[in-house]
Amino acid sequence: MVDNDPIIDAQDEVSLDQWDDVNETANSPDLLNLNIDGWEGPLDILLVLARNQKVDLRQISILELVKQYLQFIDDARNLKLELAADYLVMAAWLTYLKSALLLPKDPEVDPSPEELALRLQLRLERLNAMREAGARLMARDRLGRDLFLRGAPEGLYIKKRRKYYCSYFDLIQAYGQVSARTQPVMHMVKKRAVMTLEDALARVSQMIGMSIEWTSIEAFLPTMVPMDGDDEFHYMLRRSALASTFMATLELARHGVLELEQKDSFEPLMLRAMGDGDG
Amino acid sequence: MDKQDIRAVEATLFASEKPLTIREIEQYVENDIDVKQALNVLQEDYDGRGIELVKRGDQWHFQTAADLSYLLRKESDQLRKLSRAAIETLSIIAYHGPVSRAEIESIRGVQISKGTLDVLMETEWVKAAGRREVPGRPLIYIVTNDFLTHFGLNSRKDLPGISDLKASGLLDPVDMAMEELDLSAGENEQNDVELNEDNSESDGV
Amino acid sequence: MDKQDIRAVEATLFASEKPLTIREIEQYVENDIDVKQALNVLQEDYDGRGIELVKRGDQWHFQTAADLSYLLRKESDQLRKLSRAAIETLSIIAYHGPVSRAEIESIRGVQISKGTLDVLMETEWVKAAGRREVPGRPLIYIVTNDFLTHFGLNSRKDLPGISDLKASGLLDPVDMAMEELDLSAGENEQNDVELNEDNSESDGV
Repeated sequence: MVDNDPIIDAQDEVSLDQWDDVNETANSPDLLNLNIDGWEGPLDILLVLARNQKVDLRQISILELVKQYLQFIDDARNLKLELAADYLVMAAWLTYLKSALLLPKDPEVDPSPEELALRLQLRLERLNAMREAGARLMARDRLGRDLFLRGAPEGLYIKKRRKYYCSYFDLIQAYGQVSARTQPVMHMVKKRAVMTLEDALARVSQMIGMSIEWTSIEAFLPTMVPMDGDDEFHYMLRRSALASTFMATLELARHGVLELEQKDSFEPLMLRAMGDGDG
Repeated sequence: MDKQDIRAVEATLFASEKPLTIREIEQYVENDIDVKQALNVLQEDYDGRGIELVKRGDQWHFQTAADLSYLLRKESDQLRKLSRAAIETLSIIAYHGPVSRAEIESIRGVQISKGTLDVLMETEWVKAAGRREVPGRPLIYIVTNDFLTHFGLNSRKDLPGISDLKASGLLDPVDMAMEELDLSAGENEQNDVELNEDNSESDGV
Repeated sequence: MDKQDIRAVEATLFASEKPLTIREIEQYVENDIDVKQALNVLQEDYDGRGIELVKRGDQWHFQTAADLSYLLRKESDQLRKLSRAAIETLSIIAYHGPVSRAEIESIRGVQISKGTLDVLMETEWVKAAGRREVPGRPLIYIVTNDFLTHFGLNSRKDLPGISDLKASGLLDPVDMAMEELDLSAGENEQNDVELNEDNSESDGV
């Protein structure tokens, strides 16, 4: 089957007519010898080989097809044609498929070789369908070749006058933002939720006089009225109040105004006034 | 229907350098004209003349009658120059569209060079139509109204042989066909109907 | 006369890119056609339609009926919203004019593209008003009477002053202002009214 005739015109641009020539030539089994560049990949070759069988693609013999493809690859190698990797990958896969089809059936193998063969056949059918559709499409009466629009249309012309709109508010707002953007930047520190040590000292000093019994430090904290939807604020304020109040009680204890007691770690911190003692 | 209105639609389409949608025609004629009806009247008027009024997708235009092509046929380089890869890719986009590049490649069994899609986009027969919502979000392609106009198709439903291809499942992906083979053969018909419905949605291409 | 002959002449003339003489038409159609007679038949057929067949000198061509040519040239308005950059620039010219481009940029804190000023000139709300006698002699811009009319102002003094802007929250840092706009889209109108009322007290920045 070795034949040096360059049967396939390896042009990039193959017109439809040339293309049909290609297929017809290749359809003659004696002349299956190719300049590899003329082919659109292994599936393309397989399709031509399959069509060589001159039967409905649904009835092609996959084994025969595999045999022919491998023969084709061998020929190409003998001619020292450079084969792209995907041709060889296909050859390897088909070799595997062939042996799987020939060997006794192994029910463990999934997908089964029959399924693989069927898939290949379906792919060929699909490619073939599109190839034929392309040919039919190109053969239609086409505008500019068979059918013509008016040769010298006067042309339609709409002059679009652009009108812009902008509302008064847009204008003023834009100026406001320009001004804001270019004004010296003013940093405003957000007011944090704190109770100062001074406030705590004043509060505890005032309240301690009334409680002679041990009282939990909690009782000295200001009553928190939860702010609407601002749990974060509330939580921060409470923490700050607790810290400041604790500091204040330590300070007052140092001055002998009150005494502190805690039964154990994490037990409530209790405080009470120191008798009359002023120190 | 008022003769003057029909004349207005006729003149507008006749003067236009390109096919027009009804909406575009409306921009030129008086507001209250029923353009659709005028087009139907015109289509009948021109039936059998040397010029015919045709609808391609949602666009209308006058063109020379198909049977006179033997007098006027003109081969232009631009039309001759499509490569085989481009023709196949175009068919796949037309028949399977919207399709991603990977889907085209899986049907052709070969990678498509960047140039192939570019050439098709340049003819304005093919355009990108968004992305497929799958991993990688690939671009998907469809044929345009220009495609329909050039090949004389009213819609994709008129693509040669498309109903046969659909009926035989050849427009389904291989995986889907395999699944179907597993299912009972009786369901094929139902499937077919669904596919036809799909098509009606894609008419506006 | 054979209908097919008439159709051939019709299609040939339609597809031709230029008017044709009878002799030229004869080259396209079958030899034995009486082109002259076909043209006469066609001229009658098209009489009163939106398309007419006319003879100029010894050349024939189809053209849109003369009384409908007004349809082919239309004017229409296209409404567009001014871009953010254009609105800002406009406001700066309104408040600070006459200003040069460099001055506008220094107030905006952002460069302006040439297109922005062009668009504003196109609106006819802004015009060049001579040159500033400084090195480079830059053009200076002011707002026009059209601007005042469009925005319902008697004079530039009617524009709200900085303090008014502050009072209405329009001087807040940008992001806060945006937030407020989002929160109280419904209040915009009210805001607008307030600004208008403020006008009387404005200090004409």
